[in-house]
Amino acid sequence: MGGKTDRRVFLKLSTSAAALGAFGALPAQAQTGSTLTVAWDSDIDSLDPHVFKSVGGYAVECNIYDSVIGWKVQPVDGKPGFSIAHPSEFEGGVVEAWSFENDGKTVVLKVRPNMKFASGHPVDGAALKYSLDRALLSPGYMRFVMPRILQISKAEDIVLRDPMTVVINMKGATPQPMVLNLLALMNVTVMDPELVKPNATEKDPWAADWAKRNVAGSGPYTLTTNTPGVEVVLDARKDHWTGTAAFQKVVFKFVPNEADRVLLLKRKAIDMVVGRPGLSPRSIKQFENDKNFNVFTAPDTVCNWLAMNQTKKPLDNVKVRQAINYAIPVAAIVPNVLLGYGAQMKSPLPALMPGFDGGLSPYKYDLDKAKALMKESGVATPVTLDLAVRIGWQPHEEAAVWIQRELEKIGFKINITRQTDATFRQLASKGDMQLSIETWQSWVNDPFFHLVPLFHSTSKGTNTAFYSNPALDKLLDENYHEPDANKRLAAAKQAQKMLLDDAVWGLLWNDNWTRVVRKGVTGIAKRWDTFDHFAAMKNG
Amino acid sequence: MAVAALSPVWRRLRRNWLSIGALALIALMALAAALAHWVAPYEPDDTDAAAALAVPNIHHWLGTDIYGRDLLSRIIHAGQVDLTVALGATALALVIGCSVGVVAGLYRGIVDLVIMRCVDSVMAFPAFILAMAITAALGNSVTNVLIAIAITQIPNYLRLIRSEIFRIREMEYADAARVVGNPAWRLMFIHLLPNALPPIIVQGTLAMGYALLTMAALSFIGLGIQPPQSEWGSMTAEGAQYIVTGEWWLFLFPGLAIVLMVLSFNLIGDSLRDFLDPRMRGVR
Amino acid sequence: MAFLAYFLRRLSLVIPTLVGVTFITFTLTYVLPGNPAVVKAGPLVSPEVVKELEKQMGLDQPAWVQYGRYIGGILHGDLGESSSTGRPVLEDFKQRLPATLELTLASLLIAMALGVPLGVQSAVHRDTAIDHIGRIVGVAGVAMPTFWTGLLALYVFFYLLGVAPAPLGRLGPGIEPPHAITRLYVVDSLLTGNWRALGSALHQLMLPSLTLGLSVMAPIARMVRSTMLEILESDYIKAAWAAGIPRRRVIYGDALANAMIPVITILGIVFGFLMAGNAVVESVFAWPGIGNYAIVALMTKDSGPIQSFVLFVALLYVTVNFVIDLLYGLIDPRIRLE
Amino acid sequence: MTDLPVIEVRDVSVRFATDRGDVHAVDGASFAVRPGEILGLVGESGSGKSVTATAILGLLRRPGRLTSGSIVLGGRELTTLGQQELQKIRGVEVALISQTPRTALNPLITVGQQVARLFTIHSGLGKAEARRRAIEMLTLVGIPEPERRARQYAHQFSGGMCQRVMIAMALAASPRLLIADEPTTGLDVSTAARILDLLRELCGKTGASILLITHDLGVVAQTCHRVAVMHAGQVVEVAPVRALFAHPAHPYTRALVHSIPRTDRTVAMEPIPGSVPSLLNVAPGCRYAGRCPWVEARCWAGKPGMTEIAPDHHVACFAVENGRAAAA
Repeated sequence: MGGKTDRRVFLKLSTSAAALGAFGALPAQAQTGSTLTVAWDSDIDSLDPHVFKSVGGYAVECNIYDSVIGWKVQPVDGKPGFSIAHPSEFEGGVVEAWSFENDGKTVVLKVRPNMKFASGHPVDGAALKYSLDRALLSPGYMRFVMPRILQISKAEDIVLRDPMTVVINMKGATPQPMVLNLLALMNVTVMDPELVKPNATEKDPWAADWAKRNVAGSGPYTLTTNTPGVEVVLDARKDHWTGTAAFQKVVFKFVPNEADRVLLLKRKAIDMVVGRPGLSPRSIKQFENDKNFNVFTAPDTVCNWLAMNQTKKPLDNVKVRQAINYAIPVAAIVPNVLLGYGAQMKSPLPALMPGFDGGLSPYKYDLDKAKALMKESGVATPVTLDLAVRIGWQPHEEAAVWIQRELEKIGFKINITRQTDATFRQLASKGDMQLSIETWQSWVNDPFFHLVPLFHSTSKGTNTAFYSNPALDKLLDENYHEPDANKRLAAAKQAQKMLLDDAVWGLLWNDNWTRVVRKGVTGIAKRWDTFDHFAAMKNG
Repeated sequence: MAVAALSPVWRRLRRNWLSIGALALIALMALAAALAHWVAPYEPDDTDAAAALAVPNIHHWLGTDIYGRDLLSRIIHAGQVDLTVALGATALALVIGCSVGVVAGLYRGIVDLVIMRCVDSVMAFPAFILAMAITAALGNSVTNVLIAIAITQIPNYLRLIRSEIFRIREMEYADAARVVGNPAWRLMFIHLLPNALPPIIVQGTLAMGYALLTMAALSFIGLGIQPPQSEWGSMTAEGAQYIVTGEWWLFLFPGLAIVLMVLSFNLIGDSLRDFLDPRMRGVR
Repeated sequence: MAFLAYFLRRLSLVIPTLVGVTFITFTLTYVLPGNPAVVKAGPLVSPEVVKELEKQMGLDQPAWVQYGRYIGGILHGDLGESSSTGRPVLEDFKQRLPATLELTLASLLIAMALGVPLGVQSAVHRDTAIDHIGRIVGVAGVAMPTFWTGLLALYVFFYLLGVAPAPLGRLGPGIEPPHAITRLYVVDSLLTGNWRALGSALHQLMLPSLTLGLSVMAPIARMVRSTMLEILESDYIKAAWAAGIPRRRVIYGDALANAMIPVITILGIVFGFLMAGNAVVESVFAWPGIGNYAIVALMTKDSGPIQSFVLFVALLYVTVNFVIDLLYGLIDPRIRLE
Repeated sequence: MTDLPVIEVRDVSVRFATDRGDVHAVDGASFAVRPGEILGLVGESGSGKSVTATAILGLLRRPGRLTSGSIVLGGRELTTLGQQELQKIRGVEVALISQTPRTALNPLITVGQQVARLFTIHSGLGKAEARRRAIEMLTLVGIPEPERRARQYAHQFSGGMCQRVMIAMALAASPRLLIADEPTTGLDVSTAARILDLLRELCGKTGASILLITHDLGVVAQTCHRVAVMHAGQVVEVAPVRALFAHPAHPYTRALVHSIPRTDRTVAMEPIPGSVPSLLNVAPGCRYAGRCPWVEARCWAGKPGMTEIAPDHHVACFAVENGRAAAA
């Protein structure tokens, strides 16, 4: 093994030497002080914040729009230049102050004075009201999420109380952190009505076609160029309420291949890699001891689990699912696949989520127990099952091989199938999967917001286990808007217990949020929606 | 009759050591793939964390991948899929192409016109692009890749057979035979077979190479054959990720397997053509 | 007049082919799995939004109505919309086409620059070492999958030797594109005297165009060789030798000029190879052309770009072959004048 | 007729290597063409006439090669010259008129240019001057409307016209020797006759000698001064035309002469018995032995040398040496 390590170090050296040779003559763009160059692998499918399609648009929206409320980030001890958000800590955004009235049924939002859109138009209560209406009613993700959380359904539920104050009249009291988390999403941002409205048509009253490719934001950057497949350029605004960003220009280079992203970083042609996941653990590890880079990493709320489709035999058998949970070698996967950039998952809730209880799970790697459970289940072995992973999701592909080997020891024959992301999603939502490795992150850091799409029997497409438990449904429905925080947390714990007893998921791990950043760039922050706000970053 | 027609071919081939080498290589690969279970040093899915990403060495001749799976064993097993699909696609195209070609040739007129317009339309697509579109439309599976490749190949055989039939119809002895009372179909097969067989054999051999390349390219870009059926193209694509860290064997050897097989089929096809095509006869 | 007749005769053969092509691309889209409305709307919308979109997109109509709409759309330049860029496919195409054209032309140039002399030399020195080497190069060139040659080239010239740049598109990092005239960076930087961009563009173009060029060099060399062999045996070449025309002039003037006529006809086929190779090579080198665009679309089941790419390539292929036919008629006096 | 010959071919042998051994296409051929003379080279097809012409032009290509002999043109040994020097001789000192006029013109170049470029290459003339001379030449060979025709392509010319162009091209650099390889093949009888007349007339004017290769004794009789007869790669008889037709000496020549349909004779044509022997790995002897009515044992063992049986009349035959000719 020693010899092998030496060789790899040597090769690494020789490749970076080669890189220097190739680019020695060219000035590295990343060195120029006021431009931040990042690599990513997405195109912008839609710039309309209220229509959430994929992360490509969202990552850019995070910098050209302002959120209504912000997640407050706090510096991490011992990691200068790095901050993270903590649960239920907020700060002002478009809204300078907020309060709840009427026994928590009414949200009052005070718009920040003297704020301007990039267009120069003022940001006021009317603009906020228009934007909330648009989020609620235009055809997109928010039309699906807002009624569910806020218990509102029509424009009349949002009222302009005075020129700078907007109130939301909810049907009932709603847990405040959940409301604020929703308002902190960039999906509920303010759009400049003076730009949007003229583009509305009878068929398209919210100008969705226009907003898909045009920007009407108040954020610290403006979108200068968008060349799909090549680059996206943002320029800093001089008149943003937070001041002018240190990085005057942000360039997103489209680099579809992870190996190339690593190389560009190494030769400092880019300052960092953004996007999700951007870099796999194996790539990140290469920068861990590189004095030219900082690796910022912190636990996050991304869940990765072995999805077991209960409409497929024998996965409908709880004993089989429990057996699988005892056979999963998580303790080996975390160091070998995640290389430490993640932690074993102990509950269907991520560890950072309110209500999480890590002491409930009985599962640990125990093949004897697993074999015993298989025997108890009465299922005739060997059982042949497909295990699907997404192509290019390196940790999933690797974990699948580990899982395959252990499951075959307890009587399964596992075929690993690799699917493109699109096919994978299609198969999963149609229920054509047997076993698959799934991933999910709830940007609203709330247990019920998290559990309903994943386990409620009415959640189509996202409940990939096709789990159906009336008792759980009832529990989730009754407590979704429970204002009593303690009662709600107790219900969350009960739900976790039910899910663990039923072994709905094969628990795998929670990913860390990680950024590899050129030394000297500071102001990196992890928020619950994971995307970087470049305005807070600077050199030194 | 077909065998008799081929016996001089065999004599010719025997003299050409390069073709013999190619034939041997194909036979070797086919045999190894067929007997992969017994021949391969390891099971293709056997992982070994201790030997992950090993450079080619005495235990793993072609090295191992990130899971410590033996690359040689995986290449041998992948041969099953690659060679089967290539053979299947070629055979399917040959059978359909020849049958439809006979129909077009015999019925002429409107039937021929319609068939040939379809052929023109199919041939208006670069073959790989069409195979790509068909696979995308039908979905990823071994069968669909086979069908896609076959469809792009059909026109070659169809046109070959059709023109051969037209040529025979023109010939006087065909008229004579008709007068004598031989039914048309019998006539066709008596004259068609010996005339059309050699070019079809050449075409088929070369098409094997083409089919291998197309399939590999399809799975390289993520279409077509999916693991667990490891396939040379997708193995190359996987290996490409490790170039940056210097694990060159992971992309090199699966690609080399493709090159060697295609090269072999092309060499044999070329020799067959040199021998069977009268215009080329005696050139060397 | 004779040429006009030739032109019309050729054109009458092309039109039914084009109709057939659209029919095939439509059929392929029609059976393509995945609901275009779902793809357009994204994964996180309610079913009624999808229903609305389906109606709006005419997906509830019978197939032949949809085919009519499809043809109408093509005629109006409406190729649908890409779900990953959110833009009309035509616009994405316009943006990416120069990259593909630049790569294709460079590859064609390389293939011709290497293939023609190789073919000529193989024919002139038939059965000598040159011929054998040419033959080996040809057979091997055809047998090597372009993605593999591309990776090999990357490994050797980029990772090991460091003489090639990172495979990251058309210009090195920090290089501004030259002022857009043709939008082919090499041409534009030449026209505007932007040497920095020219150097970078050529550097970036080096490996992908060599990879692609070498893959189609073999058929060109082969065709040149066989037609040259035939022509060198022809009476007029023998007459030219006997008349004391200098050797270079006989080979590169008389013989090659005549050999180029059949070679031009296979340029159509070569172009087809190039279009197919483009898709793969662009994806290996992250070249921002339409081939790469189509492959990304395949991965995301983005039907608009896929079907448009296939249609576009077919139309281009038919057009190129048509033009080559015309060219053939123009060059060869036997057709031009009769 | 005592001048130095324009070309002297002595003991020339040409072999072609094949998979199955060497083909002895020309075996020790000797003859000479004198100044101003038209020498006919006759023989059946495959007898090595054209190969001999190719050898003279230095255009033998692999697998063919000159294995022995010498070719002297205007006092200069050609067999030892390199291609560079030969190229300067071809078209200038010796020119070829091929047997396929229609295909011997480059289809992509106008007829005028094809003639004109010979003037630029061989005489170093400028473009305009070369063109003027080309039209002159076309006029000389009897092409009507030469200005217009010069702008046309070969496919727009008839066979006879093409041959006239070929003649114009061959004479462009005023060579000493013109090799006319079956110049009238494929032409109708009257056109052929006119072409031959033209050849004779122009050579008379320019003083060029002609090596006229043909299988047609009729053409020989009408056109040539002397004749060399080839059989299976060997020259068997060389004689003045009159002498040859009046007193053919070699048994093969006799058979040839007797096979000519003649109006003044009522005897039926005698076909030549047997067929041209295979030239592959031949035995050392006379190649006519297998067909010869006078064959003797030594004919198989060795090749007869050339003997002068009458002034200027040479024959290679043991039987003739022994006086058989007189008997015949």
